[in-house]
Parts: sequence; structure tokens; C-alpha cells
Amino acid sequence: MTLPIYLPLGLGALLFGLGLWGALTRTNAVRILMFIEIMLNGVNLNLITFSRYYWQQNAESAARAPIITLFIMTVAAAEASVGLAIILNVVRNRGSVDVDKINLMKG
Amino acid sequence: MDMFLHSAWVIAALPLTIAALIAMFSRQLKDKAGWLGVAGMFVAFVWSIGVFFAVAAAGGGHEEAAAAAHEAAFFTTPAWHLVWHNWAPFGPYQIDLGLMVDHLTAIMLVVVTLVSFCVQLYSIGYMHGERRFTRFYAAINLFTTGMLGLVLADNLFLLLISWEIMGLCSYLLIGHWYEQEWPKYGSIKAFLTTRVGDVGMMVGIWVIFMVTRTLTWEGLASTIPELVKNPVQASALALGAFLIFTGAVGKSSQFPLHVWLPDAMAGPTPGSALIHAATMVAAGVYLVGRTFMIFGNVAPWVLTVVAFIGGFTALFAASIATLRWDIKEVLAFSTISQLGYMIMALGLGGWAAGNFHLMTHAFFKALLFLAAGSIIHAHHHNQLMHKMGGLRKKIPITFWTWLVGYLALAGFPGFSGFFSKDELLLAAWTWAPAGMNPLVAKLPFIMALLTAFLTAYYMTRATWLAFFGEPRDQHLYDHAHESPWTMTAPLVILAVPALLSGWLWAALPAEWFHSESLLWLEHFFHNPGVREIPTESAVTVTLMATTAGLVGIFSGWLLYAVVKPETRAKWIQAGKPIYTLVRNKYYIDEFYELTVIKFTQVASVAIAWFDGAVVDGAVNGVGVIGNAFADVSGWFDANVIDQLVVMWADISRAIAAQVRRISTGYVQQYMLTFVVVVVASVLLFQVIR
Amino acid sequence: MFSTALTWIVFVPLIVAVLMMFVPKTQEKVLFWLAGIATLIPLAISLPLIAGWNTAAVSTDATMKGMKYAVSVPWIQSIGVGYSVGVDGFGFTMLVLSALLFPLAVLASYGYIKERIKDYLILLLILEFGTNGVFVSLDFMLFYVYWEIVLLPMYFLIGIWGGARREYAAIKFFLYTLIGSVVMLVGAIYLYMVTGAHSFNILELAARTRLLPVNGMTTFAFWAILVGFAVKVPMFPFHTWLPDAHVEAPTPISMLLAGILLKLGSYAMVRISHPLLPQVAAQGAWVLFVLGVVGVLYAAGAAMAQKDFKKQVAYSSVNHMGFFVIALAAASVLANNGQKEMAEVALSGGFFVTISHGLISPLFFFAVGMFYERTHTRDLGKLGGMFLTVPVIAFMTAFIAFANLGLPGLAGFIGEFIALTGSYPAFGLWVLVAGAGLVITAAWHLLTMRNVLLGEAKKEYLGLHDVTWKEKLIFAPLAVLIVVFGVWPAPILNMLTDATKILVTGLLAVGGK
Amino acid sequence: MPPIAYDWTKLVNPNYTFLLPELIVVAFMLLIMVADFYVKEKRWLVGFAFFGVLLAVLADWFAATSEAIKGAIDTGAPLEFFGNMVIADGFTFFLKAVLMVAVALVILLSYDYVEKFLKGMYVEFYEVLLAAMLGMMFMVSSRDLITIYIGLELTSISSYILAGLLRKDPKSNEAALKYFLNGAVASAVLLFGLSLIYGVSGTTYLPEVARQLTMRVAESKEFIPMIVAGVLFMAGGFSFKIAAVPMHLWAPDAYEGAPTPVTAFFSVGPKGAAFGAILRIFLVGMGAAEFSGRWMAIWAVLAAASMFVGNLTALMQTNIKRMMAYSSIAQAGYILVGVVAAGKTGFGTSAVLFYVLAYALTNLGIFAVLTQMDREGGWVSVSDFKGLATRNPWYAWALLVFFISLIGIPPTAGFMGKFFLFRAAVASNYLWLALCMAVNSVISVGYYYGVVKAMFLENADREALPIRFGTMATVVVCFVGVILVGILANGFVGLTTAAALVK
Amino acid sequence: MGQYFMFTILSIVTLVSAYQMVRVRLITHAALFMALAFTAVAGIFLMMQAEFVAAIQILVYAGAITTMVIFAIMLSGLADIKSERAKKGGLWTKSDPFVLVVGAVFAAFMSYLYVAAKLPQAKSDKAMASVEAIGRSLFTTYMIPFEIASILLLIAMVGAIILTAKEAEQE
Repeated sequence: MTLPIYLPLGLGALLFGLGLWGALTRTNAVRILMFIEIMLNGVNLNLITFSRYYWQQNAESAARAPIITLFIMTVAAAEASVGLAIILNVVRNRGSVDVDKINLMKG
Repeated sequence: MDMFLHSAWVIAALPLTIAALIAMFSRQLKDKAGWLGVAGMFVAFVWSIGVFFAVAAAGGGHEEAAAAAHEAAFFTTPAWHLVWHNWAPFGPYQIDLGLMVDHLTAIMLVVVTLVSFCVQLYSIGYMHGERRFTRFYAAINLFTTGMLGLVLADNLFLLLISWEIMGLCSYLLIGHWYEQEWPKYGSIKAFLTTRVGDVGMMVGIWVIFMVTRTLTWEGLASTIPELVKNPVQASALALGAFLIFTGAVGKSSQFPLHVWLPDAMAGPTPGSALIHAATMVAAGVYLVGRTFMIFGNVAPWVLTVVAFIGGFTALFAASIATLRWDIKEVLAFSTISQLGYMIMALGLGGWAAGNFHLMTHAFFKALLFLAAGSIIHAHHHNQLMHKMGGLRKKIPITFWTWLVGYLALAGFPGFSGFFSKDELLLAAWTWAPAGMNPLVAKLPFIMALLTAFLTAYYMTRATWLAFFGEPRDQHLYDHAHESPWTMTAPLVILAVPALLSGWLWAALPAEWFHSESLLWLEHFFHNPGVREIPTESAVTVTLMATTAGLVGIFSGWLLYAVVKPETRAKWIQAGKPIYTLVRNKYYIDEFYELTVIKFTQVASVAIAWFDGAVVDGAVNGVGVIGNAFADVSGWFDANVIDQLVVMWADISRAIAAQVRRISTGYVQQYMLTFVVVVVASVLLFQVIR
Repeated sequence: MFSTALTWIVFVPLIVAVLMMFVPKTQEKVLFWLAGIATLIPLAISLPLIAGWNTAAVSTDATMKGMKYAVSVPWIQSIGVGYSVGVDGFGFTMLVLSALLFPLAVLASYGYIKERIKDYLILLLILEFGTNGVFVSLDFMLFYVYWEIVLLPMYFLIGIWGGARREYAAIKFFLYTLIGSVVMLVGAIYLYMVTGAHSFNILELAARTRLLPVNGMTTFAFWAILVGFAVKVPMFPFHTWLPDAHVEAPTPISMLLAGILLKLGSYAMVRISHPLLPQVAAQGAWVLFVLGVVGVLYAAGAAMAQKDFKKQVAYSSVNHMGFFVIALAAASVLANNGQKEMAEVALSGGFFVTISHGLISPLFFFAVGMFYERTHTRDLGKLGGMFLTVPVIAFMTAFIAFANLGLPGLAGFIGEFIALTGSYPAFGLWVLVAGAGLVITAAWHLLTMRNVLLGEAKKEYLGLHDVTWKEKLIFAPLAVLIVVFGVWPAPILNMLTDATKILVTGLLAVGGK
Repeated sequence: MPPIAYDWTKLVNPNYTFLLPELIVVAFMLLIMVADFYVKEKRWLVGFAFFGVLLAVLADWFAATSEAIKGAIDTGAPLEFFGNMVIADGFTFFLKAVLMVAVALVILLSYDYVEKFLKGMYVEFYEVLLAAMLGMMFMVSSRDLITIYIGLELTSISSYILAGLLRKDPKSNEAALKYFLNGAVASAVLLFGLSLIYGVSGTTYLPEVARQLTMRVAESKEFIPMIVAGVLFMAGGFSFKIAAVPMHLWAPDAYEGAPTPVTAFFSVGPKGAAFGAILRIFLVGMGAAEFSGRWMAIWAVLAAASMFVGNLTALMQTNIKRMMAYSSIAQAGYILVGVVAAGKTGFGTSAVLFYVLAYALTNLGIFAVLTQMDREGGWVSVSDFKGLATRNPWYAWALLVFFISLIGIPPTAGFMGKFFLFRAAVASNYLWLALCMAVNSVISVGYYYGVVKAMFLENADREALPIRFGTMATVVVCFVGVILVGILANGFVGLTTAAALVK
Repeated sequence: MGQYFMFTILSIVTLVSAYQMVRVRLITHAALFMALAFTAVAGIFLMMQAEFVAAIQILVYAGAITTMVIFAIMLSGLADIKSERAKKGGLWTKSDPFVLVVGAVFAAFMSYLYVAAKLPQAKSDKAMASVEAIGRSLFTTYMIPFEIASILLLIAMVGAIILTAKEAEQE
């Protein structure tokens, strides 16, 4: 690769940052969930980049990052399904997905 | 006689037993308690006489023993000594407690038991019908135990214990009529004032113990002469001696701690006679005499202080006595004055003279007090002299015995007081310490002579007002009656030694009659190491003293028998400022009231406030700080501090109320906080690396 | 033969307390009997121990050197904690005092405590378990465990059965002592770690910690530990919990609080803080002395201004314990400037103060309680003329007041006298300042007696019943002991001499010289 | 490409003795699922679950004492299995046992609650609970970041589900949502950190990570900022899991809203496991001195903040469940002191282990009573405790003991735990942290006091709680445990000390 | 140069999609933009020669998750869930462009770290791991996590059912 490593890493960080900001500012729970997925994508990009640039000593080490990514995706999927289930439940009981309105408990 | 000597402890044990019996069986005994006490004290008196003769037979001053061992030690080997070895350990030091009898003790035993006997007999009549009759007797007997313990003690510790027991009994007796205000006030005043001296004395004992590591007379006498050679130790010992003297000042009611004694008169008169005239107040004198191995060995400034305080007190109190109207108060100030005499004598090195006067004073002052009690009894508890007058016909026995006491106190030649006062003045006249201005060295003598004059004057005044002239209150006069025999008998008994005891050491007559036996007491009192008093000027001194006394008597007679009251009033008007000053006892009481007492009261209130507001607050400080911002004015408000179950809560709640605000319930703020902190700390760690 | 005796003394109350949990709470008589027996057993066990004291073998084992009736078995070996119990003069006198006061407290509770009797008695027994345990522990952790066990029952005893502001007083007591003890724990752990001794045994620990240099950390450790004890003593300025606790506590608990609980602190100073770090103690002695003197004066003054009888008595505890503090400070100064003998004098005197105060103050509180039970007031302005209404109680009160103000011939005097005898060489005439405290103490005692006992009988108090047999029974043993030890303190002082000698020469003197 | 012949067994190095507890748990999960279809009395399923966990505990003990494994532990070179994904050392066995016991207690105390408030959800509840436990077990038994991460996620996702089990209850929904959203962000942050660490070291196997990091740093100091950033992101992720300040904000809401037995589980289970994972990652992966000083400082700050914020905020709470949430935040702060110390001394690790055990017993005891008191589902106020000492004296006294254990007063397990933490802090020169702990113990009295006061000093205004087997059994077990661990600490100290050799 | 070009294009697509996710009102649109972003990232993965990961990315993210989100939105039938109205006066109301700024700042910071670390240029340009190697590792070394992941999915399924099923039962 001739591409400087900083570019993909930077993109990963950018994705993470964007996702973070989105997750923190949007009040729709579903949208927050989506931004979290974006953050995870940033992480994945980081992992693959590092792997691609440095950690290719053998088949074993080369396979490491993809596998980690695979697990992260699995988890993300599971998280998404459970998360959506929770959100749906909230919608059912409260009629809203606005996290600013979900404020029964505080202090 | 040796039988008595070897069981001398009985003398002290007897009144203790009786006191306990009376206390336990007060309901059964009732009036019989008095007779029990009298009987017991009679036995004790007989026992003391036995002891006295045994000691006398063994040879007064024990010259041989003294010469052999402790020539400069102001200590004579006791004739009898009973020691409880290893009574208790003070750390590694085993403290022995013991009782002992030497010549001084022997005399004191006789004096104490005799006076106590008389007082108890007298009280049967005087206190008759009193509802706390048994309490009075229990206290008197306990007191006697204390006094006997004091004179029998062979060490400072036991002496201190006895000393304080007497203080307690004094408190109890002064406050006998505790329903009334004056006794309540007087008792507390007495206890506290003497307590001030006692604390000084205790510190003195600690100093002495630190230096000598012993508390017995024998131990002190054997160690101190060596220790004073070291300047550091010597100065410590001098300090110790001075502090011990403060105890004597308190107990013997010397200036400036004299204020309690007049108020001690609030108690029953027989109690005053025993405690506040004859014995307890003399304990201070006894203490100084007893611990002369300290006073005599340390730097001379201590004894000089002693002498001047004594002399000043003597004059000072006598001057106050001239203007008192309450007959007991006159006697009280007279007692202070006479005690000052004794203290002065000791300070001047007139050891034997001081103790001699102690003895004679005990007799005649007890007599005077009891006689005064008899007057009061006869006069329906009136103590004010300007309501008396002409009583000599109504109460003849009282009058004649009073007269004996009066003349003895006034120093009328031939009476006991005359001889002891002479010895005392002689000691003062011959006092000339090295390096002191001769004029200054004569000051004690001058004060003593003036006192002799004033004494004679105020006693004459009192006698005249009470017994002579016309009755000033006819009603009281009409109802006056002679006391029962239980009261008059003691007067008669006491009148004998008051009249005669001076002849035990009658220096001038002895010279005239070449009778060694008239100097018997002088030999008996011999104490190795004390200053030898030169006798060359004895006649001069006697003349001066006698003149002073007679002038005093004359002027008293002149002023009260001859001069008209109106004229007196004019003269008083002329010397108004001085009159007011003396009449108000030089405002010493007021001075204390304004300074010491007020200070203590204010301080204690301040402390209590401080404790509630500041210390409590400071320890709970954080809370206070938390609230301080909110309400500075309410900072010390007790409510603020007291709200402290609160304690942490008050504080913590203030903080917590802020902290909990982070938990807004908004999930995104949670996340935001989280992320911000993480990122911020990442940043921070880049900075600090 | 006596090897398990101490353990029994400690554990019998606990065992009975557990048994009592299964007794129905309506069986009040049974419960009282059980509690009485449970508290009497330790006393009974201690009697042969007293008799055999002089002949009892002195342990030479390093973990319990100089102790009698000592036993040491491993407990938590992994951190060097052992079940080491044993007593020397200090511990034993305190143990006996505790064993003596608890039966009296149970007796005083009979008929006085009317609700939740079962809980009350169980807590009382647990309290005894804790206090007795403190006095026999030779291992810091064991000590600490007992120390904290004391805390809870006391909290409840005040908090449930106390007066109007009981909750406030109880939690104040609890928090003060808890702060003290957690800080103390940190200090002790620091010492444990820094020595590397791998032992919490106090004697073994002391052998090492005393060699540490005086620096910031050891100074911290010393004061951290000391503050824990100072709160209990209570030493000025950590005393403010005491008046509240006393005022609110029921009479029997006040008796125990003054008689035993405060002694935990003074005992612990003698046993732990000073032996562990004598070098720091000697350096900081003047602070301790100043606090002691200020405490004496201050408490006397504060007592004088109180309107509440019980609060006055409470302040007098602060006052008296000040003498102990002074003596302790003096001892640690003297032990290091070549006056070991005087140090022993000071220390034995100081400890005698704690013992005599342990006899006197419970009775004083009891006296206050007797008045309160009859008149339902403790206001000095309202009481009065008691000598004419209830003469016997008034007499008892006067007796105890004089004992408390330090009248010679009674136990209170001896201790103060000896303590200050020993303290004088260390601090010179400054001791006079403490002496002024004696006068003020005397003053307020007399004034209080004037207010309460003397004067005309008050109408509203006419017809009060005088002392009962129960009250006499409680009063007599302590009063007798006060007189006996006032006249003949040797039994106690002799018990203390060996212990003080060891403490002064072996422990307080820096470097063991 | 021709298939490459390889020896699977050799590559994987399986050991089913070691894996037995996990296998049993999985087996019982499946069993419960299947049995649901056949068993009429659904309550039996609780028995199954409980029995399964007990069996797993036994298996854990069996594995720990089996010859090969124990021998390896004794020689100081514990065996690793399944491609080095799990390690059979004392730390693993001890924490697994503690966590399983904790879950067993949760099962016991939840019995009544599930019947009352989660009607017909036996399977779901216990299934998910066991899954969470399984995740925890892997979290603590692995030296590979991947396994730890997956275990963590298994636990987390199960927890989200558990929090939302009261489907009709808006608070429960809200708890689940908040927990979920926070958790997802936190795990993303954690992963970001992981990616950085991976980037620098090229591996997720912690010993290798340690080796690589040291090499990198030896090559060039310039790597340190990146490593530190990675460490901080990971620490952030984990501090969410243990609810350390400032990542604690979700906890009170989640604890309050979740069904009470679930709260009990939250306060003990995931937290304990997360501490195990933290210790493992930081000690094994970043134990070298260049790193440890840094992360010790991080955790120290978090520890102090957690203690103060947790305790102070707890003072303001009126709902006991919420109060216990803050209390557990503070407790996490205490445990973090041990983590800090662990960077320097083995005392720290053993202290953490001991405290987790003590804390689990204590807290579950409290929650057992809370669970039974929870009548409306989710709200237990101080007034519910009024006069408990007269209504249910045994509960009251037991609660008292639990509270003093949390405060740290002897003779309880909590005291010994605190003592070990103090020791660890002092040994690692973090005296100020020890003092913070001391101060905080006292602050914490403030809010426990409210409950104790209500129980003992106030009069009852309602009826006694009925005695239920589940609650009673839990309380008794916890009570005995708290006292025994406090008094007979020696054996447990031995265990934790042995288990503290984290490799 | 090709790499730069490709990367630039893909990056822009990713970022624009992400920005649109923030901006658009309808959630469904946001979901679609998310799919686009995922796909673009998959492209970058392809550039990195991580074909397997790219494939999974498309399958799981662009496919499964996006579909799931859209389904969930549709199923709920609630207007509110579908769109997000801009709030008045809120702190974040006008912050849409801000997202890029914040993302950029974060990225800049991270890049600073990377640059500061002087990350060495690629040591090897070997091919990325083959699917076979990944598979082999997955079933040997990573067996345990793999199994846990399976249980994780099971529980996710169970959980989703538990949390949503009640309604079905009642209806």
C-alpha cells in the first residue's frame, strides 16, 4: 500500500467521532442506535488498517483482525436486535422514541 | 504511761469510731450522740495526757538523739512511731504511712482533745433541740479525727489527707444550717478559698517529692541538708517550701486568702470555736512548724516572706476587728490576726514561740468563742454588740470566764497570752538577718507591737459593749439568762489553762525566781537547728508590749466607757475615708468578687458557649464551612450546629445536591459526560505524559 | 489452669446473648435473670484471677511478653493476626472494673427499662463482650474488632432507650468514634506495612515500630492512631459528643459509658499508641499535655456553666480524663530524659485516675438518675432542698460529689495526686494550671450541691420516696471500693507497678535505653 | 489449495475438565429451554437453574483440584487451553466460583419475585441470567481480549434484556433503554481502545500484548501517547461496566427501573466480572512499570471520585434501590483502590478478590430483603423499613449486619475486605486513597443510618413481611457468610492470595 | 495514485452519508444513508484486500442491520419513530454541520497521536489473510469466542422475542 496509514486511520477516527456526535445529539433512539453502528465501523476500519499495514507476519496473525472484526459485527448485530426490541417496547409503553422524553428517573 | 504512748493511735481512732457510730445509728442515738462524743473525747483527752507525760518523762526535746544525728535538721526522733510500711507504691517508690508522737505532737494532742472535749460538752447545751444534732456530732468527731491525724502524721501525704478531711468537716459545719443563705455561701467560700491554698500546697508537695523522693519528716530531714548544696535543687526546694506555705496561708486564713474565715462564722458557734479558732486554722501554723526542715534549710527569702505575710495579716486583721459589730466577727478577725502572729514568729525563726502562742491561743480563743456562744445563746441568737450591754449581771459565769479569755488575749500580765506574746515579740525584736536593712528588719516587730495595741483595744471595746454599760436593747436584756451547766462547765474548764498555761514558759518570772521549771516548756519545745533567741532584751520587749496592751485597754475603755456615742460619731465623720475602708474590710471581698469570681463565672459561661458553638462546630467543621456561604450571619447559630445528625448530612447534602444534578435522567447527557471525561482524560494524559 | 479464663470472661456474655435471642420477649423476668447471671459469671471468674494475680506466671513469649493468663493461637495467619489474649496490670484492672460494672448496670436497668427489654439486654451483653474483649486483646486486629463491636450496641442503647434527642446523640457518638477508628486503622496498617513484621501482634509490632525514624509518615501514623483513642477518652477537643451522649443515654448506659467506654480510650493509649511509637509520642508530648491541661480547665469551666445536672457530670469526665492525658504526656517525656522513675509514678497515677473515675463516675450518673427518676428533671434551677426531702439519696450524692472533686481519703484523690506528682518534673509549674482546674472543679461541685441538696425543701418534691433496696445494692459495692481504694490504693497500684515499669523502661523510652 | 493437514487437538488443546462448569451451564440453559415445553409446574425450572449453578460450582471446584491443573498452578505456570483462549489459574477458579455463588443466590432470592411480578417468565429470566453468568465466567477466565470482549458483550446484552423484563413497566423499559444506549456507546469506546492497542501490538493475547508493547516502547518512546490513549479508552469502557464515576450515571436509573432481583444481580455480577477482566487486562497486558504507573493514577482518580460521588449522592436518595445503586458505585470506588494497588503489589489483587466476595455476600443479603419488600415493583422507600426490628427482627438484625459490613465495621466480611484494601493502598503508597476510603466509610453511615434508624428507632406502621423460603434462605446464607468470612478470614485469605497470582 | 483516488471517493461517500444521517428528517432515509456508508466502508475494506470482511460488512451491516432497523420502524407504526422534528431552543438544534466539525476535531486529535507515534510505513505488502486462514483460525484458536458468539446470538434472539413477544400473545 502506498497510501499513508494516517488516511484510513483518520477516516476511522472521523467515523468514530461522527458517530459519537450523532449519538449524542440526535434524540431519536433508533437514530442513536444507527450512529453507534457507525462508531463500530470506525473501529473496524482501524483494525483492518492496522492489520493491513503491519500485522501480516503469518496466516495466523493475518487472520486476527478480520476475525476480531467478524466478532464485532456479530455483536453489533445482536446488540442491534436487542436494542430495537427494547426501543419497540418503549414505543409501545410511552408512544415515543424521543430519549429526551424518557426521563422518569433521575437524581 | 508508756502504755498510753504505745497505743497513741487510739486517740485518733476513738473519735473516728464515734463519728462512724453516730452516723450509722443516728436515729437510735438522737440526743445521746452528744454524750457519746463527750465520753469518747474525755477518754481521748486522758489518753493524750498519758502520752504527754510519757513523752515528757522521756525527756522533752530528746537532746541526745538530736545532737547525735540531725543537729541541723529540725527534726527530733519521735518517741513513738508506728509505720505502715509499703502502704502503696507511687510507681517504683514505696510510700510508708505512719503515725508518730514527738514533743510537738504530744502538746497538740492535749490541746486538741481538751478543746474538743469542751466544745462537745458545751454543744450538748448549745445545740439542744437542733434537728441535725447527730450530724453535728458526727462532723465534730470526724473533724477531731482529722486534726489528730494531722498532728500524728509522720509524712506530708497523710498530713494532706487529714488536712482535707478537716476542710470537708469545716465545710459541713459552716453549712450546718443549710436552709439559710449565709451558711450556704460561707461554706462554699471556705472550702474554695482554702482549696486554692491546697492546690499550691499540693504542687509544693510534688516539687518536694520530685527533689527528695520521700515524704516522711525523717526522710526529708535526712535528705534536704545534702540536697540544698546543689543550687538547682535548692531553688526547687525553696519553691516547694513557698508553695507549701500557700497551703498554710489558705488554711490559717492569712492575707490574701483570709476572706473565708469571717464568713465561716455562719456555722454553729461551738464548731467555730473548735475549728475556726482553736485547731484547724492553727493547722497552717503547725504545718510550717512541722516542715521546718524544709523552711529552715532553703534560701532565707522564703521565711522572710512567711514573716512579712504573718506580720501584715496580724496588723491588717486587727485593724478590721476594731470596727466590727458582730461579736463573732470580732473574734474571727482576732483569730486571723493572732494566726498572723504565729506565722510571723515562725518566719522569724521563733519556732518555739510560735508554737507556744499556738497553744495558749487555742485555749483562750476557744474560751472566748464558747463564751461568745453563751452570750448569743443567752441573748436569743443576737450576735450584734450594739444591742448588748450590761450583761455581766445576768450571766456571771460567762462574764468571768470571758474576762479571763479577754485578758489573756489582750496580753494582760500574768495571763497565758502575755507570756506567749512576749516570746513572740522577743523573736521579732531580735530578728536581724544578714544583709537586711536593720530598719526593715524591725518592721515585723513594729507591726506586732501595733497589733498588740489594737488587740487590746478591740477586745476592751467588745467586752465593754457586751458586759458593761446600760442595756441597749431592753427586751433582749430582760430575757437574757445564764446558760445550762453543760455550757458553763466547759468555760470554766478552759479558763484554767487560759489563765495558767503561760506559766509553763514564763521567761521573766523564771529569771526573777530562778526557777528552771518555769522554763519547762522552752526545753520541751527544743528543736535542734532553730535560731537561738537572745534573751538580753527580754525586759525591754516585755515593757513595750505590756505598755502597748495597757494603752490599748485604756483607750478602749476611754472610747466606749467615757466618750459619748455622739462624740464617737463625730470622730468617725472626721476620719470618714479611713473608716469606710476599714469598715468594709479593705474591700478585699469585693475585689475578689470583681476579679476572680467574676472571671471564673464569665470564663465558664464563655467556655460553655464556646463548646457548643465553636468546638462542636469546628470538629464538625466541614458542615459549618458548607453553611457559611449560605448564611454568614447564622454561622454561630446553635441551630445550625445542632442540626447535625445532620453532621455530615448538612454538609454532604449541600454538596450532594449539586452532585446529583449530573443525574438528569437524560440518557444522552450520561453518554456525553462519559465521552467527555474519556476524551478529556486522553487529552490530559497527552499533556502531562 | 487459668489459660482459658480470659476467653470465658469475654465470651460468656456473648453466648448468653445468643441464647437469649431464643427466649420469648414476654419472659421479662427470665431475661433479666439470664442477663444478670451472664454478667455475674465474668465477675465470678475474675475473682480467682485476682486472688492468683501475684503468683500467676508471666509469659515470656515474644507475642505476649509480660502478660499474665496469656494465650496465643493463630487466627488469620496469612496476615499475621493471632488470637492473642492476655492481661497485665492495665488490662486486668480494667477488665475487673468492667466485670464489676455490668452486673450493676443490669441491676440498675431492672424496673427502669420498660420497653423492648429483650433487645436491651442482648445489646448490653454484646457491649460487655466488646469491652471485655478490648481489655484482653494483644493483637491489633483482634483489638480493633472488639473496639468496633462496642460501637453498635452503644449506638442502639442510646438511640432506642435514650431521652428526647436520643437519635441525634446516638449518631453523633457513632460518627465521632467511627471517624476516629477508621483513621486509626489506616495508621496502624501503615505501621504494619512499613515494618514488614508480618504481624499484628502489638508487642511484636512495637518492637519494630519503635525503631522507626520520626518523620512525616510515622508522625501521621501516631496521630492517626491517637485520634482514634482520643475521641473515646475523650480528649479536648474531641469531646463534644460526650455531653450529648450522656444527657440522652438512660442511666445504666450513662454509668457504663462513663465507667467503661471512656476507659477504652485511655487503656488503648497505654497499650497501643504510645508503645508503638514512643519516639513520636515523646516529641508530641507537649501537644498532648496542652490538650490535657486545656481539657481539665475547659471542662471544669464548661461544667460550671451548665444548667443540666447530667451534662455537668459528663463534662467532669472530660475533666478527669484530662489528668490521665497529662500524666501520659509526662510519662513519655520523662521516660526519655532519664527520669524513668518519675515516669512510672506519673503513669501509674494517671492510670489510677482512670480506674477511680471508673468507680466514681458511674455512681455519680446513678445519683443523677435517682433524682431524675423521682423528679423528672435534671434542671439545676428546679431541683433543690433534697437533703430535707430525700436525705439518704442526698447523702449518697454528696458523698459521690466529694469523691469526684478529689477529696483525700476517697479514690478520686489518689490518682490525681500521684499523676500530678509524676507530671510535675516534666512540665514544672505549668501543672499549677491544671491545679486551677481542681479548684474550679471543686467550685462547681459545691455550687451544684448547694442548688440540689441544700436549701429549704421544695414543696413539689415533698413526699418523694427515699432510696430503695435496689439502689442501695447498686450504690454499696462501688462506694465501698471508693473508700477502700481511697484509703488503701496499694492493691491496684501494686498491680500496676510491673506493667508501668515494663511500659516505661521497655516501651516508652525511645530506643529501649 | 490443498487442504492443509493439521492436528486440531494439538492446535486447540482442549480440556473439558476445565470447561466443565461452562458446559454444565450451557447444558442447563438448553435443558431449561426444552423443559419449558414439558414441565407443567414452571417453578421447577427455578430448581433446575439453581441446581445447575450449584453443579457448576462443584465442577469448578473439581476442575480446580484436578491433578494436572492444580499441579500446574502450584508450579506457577498455569495451563492454557483452547488455543490459549482460557487459562486455568487460581484467579479464574476463584472468581468463577464467587460469581456462580452470587448468581445462585440471585436465583434463590428472585424466586418469589419472579412468581409475583414476572408471571410466566421463568424460562426467560433464568435462561438469560444463566447466559449472563456464562459471559461473566469467560470474562474472568481468559487472557485474550477477544474472549473477554465477547464475554463482556454476552453479559451486557443479557443484562439489557434482564433490565427490561418488566415489559409493561415504563420504568423498566426506560432502564433497559438507558442501560443499552450507554452500554453500546461504552463498548464502542472500549473497542476503539482495543483497536489502538491492537494496532500497536498486533495481537489480542495479553502476554503477547505486554511483550509487544514493551518492545514498541523500547523502540521508541513516541508510542506511549497512543498506547496511553488506547488504555484510557479501554479503561473508560470498563469503568462503565463497573459504574465508576464518571461513567456511573446510567447505573442509578438502570438499578431503579430494573426488576429488583435483576438489580441485585447487576450490583454484583457484571461488576465483579468486570473487575476480574480489568485486573487481567491491566496486570497481564500492561503490567510493565512504564504503563502501570500511568493507569494506576487513572484508576486512583476514578476510585476517589466514585467513592465521594457515590456516597454523597446516596445521601439524597429516597428510594432504597436507587440508594443502593449509589452505594454500589461507592463500593466500586473502594474496589478500585485495590485495582490501583494491584499495579504495584499482589496485595491489591487479593484485596479486590476478597472484597468482591465480601461485597457480593453482603449486597445480595440486602437485596434479598429489598426484593421481598418491593411490593409495587421498583420502589422501596425508607418508610418501608419502619419498625422492622419489631416486625421481622431477624431480617432487621441481618440487615444491620449487612450494613455494617458495607460500612466496614468488624466482625464482618466487609471489614476484612476494607482492611485488605487499606493494606493494599498503604503498600502501594496510595495513602491518600486509604484516607479517602476512611472518610467515605463515615459518610456512608449517613444513608445506611436512615434505614437503620427506621428499622430500630421508629415504630412499625404496617404488618410483618411473610417469611418466604427464598428470601429467608438467601438472608441466612449471606448472614452466615458475612460473619464467617469476617471471622474465619484465614481460609479465604489463603484462597485470594493464591488466586492473586494473575498471569 | 489510484489508491488515493479510490480512497478519496469512498471517504467522501462515507462522510456525506454519515452527515446525511444526521441531517435527514426521516429515519428511514437515515437508515438508507447508513447502508450507503457501510457499503462505502466495505469498499475501503476491499481496498485493504480484506474481501471477507468486506463481504460480511455488506451482509451484516448493509443488509441485516439496515433491514432490521427499517423493519422495526415500519412495524411500530408510530409516526414519531419515523421522523425527528427539529426542536426549538435546544442546545443541539442547529448543530447539524457541527457533526462534521466534531468528527474532524476528534479525527485530527487521533491523527495527531498517530503522527506523533511516527507509525512506521508498512513493513509488508503481503496479501491479507485468505478466507481459509480466517476459517481455520476461527475454528481452532478462536473456537471459544466463536461458541460464545453463538450463545450471544441465541440470547439476542431469545431476548428480542421476550421483549416483544408479549404483545403477540395477547393479540
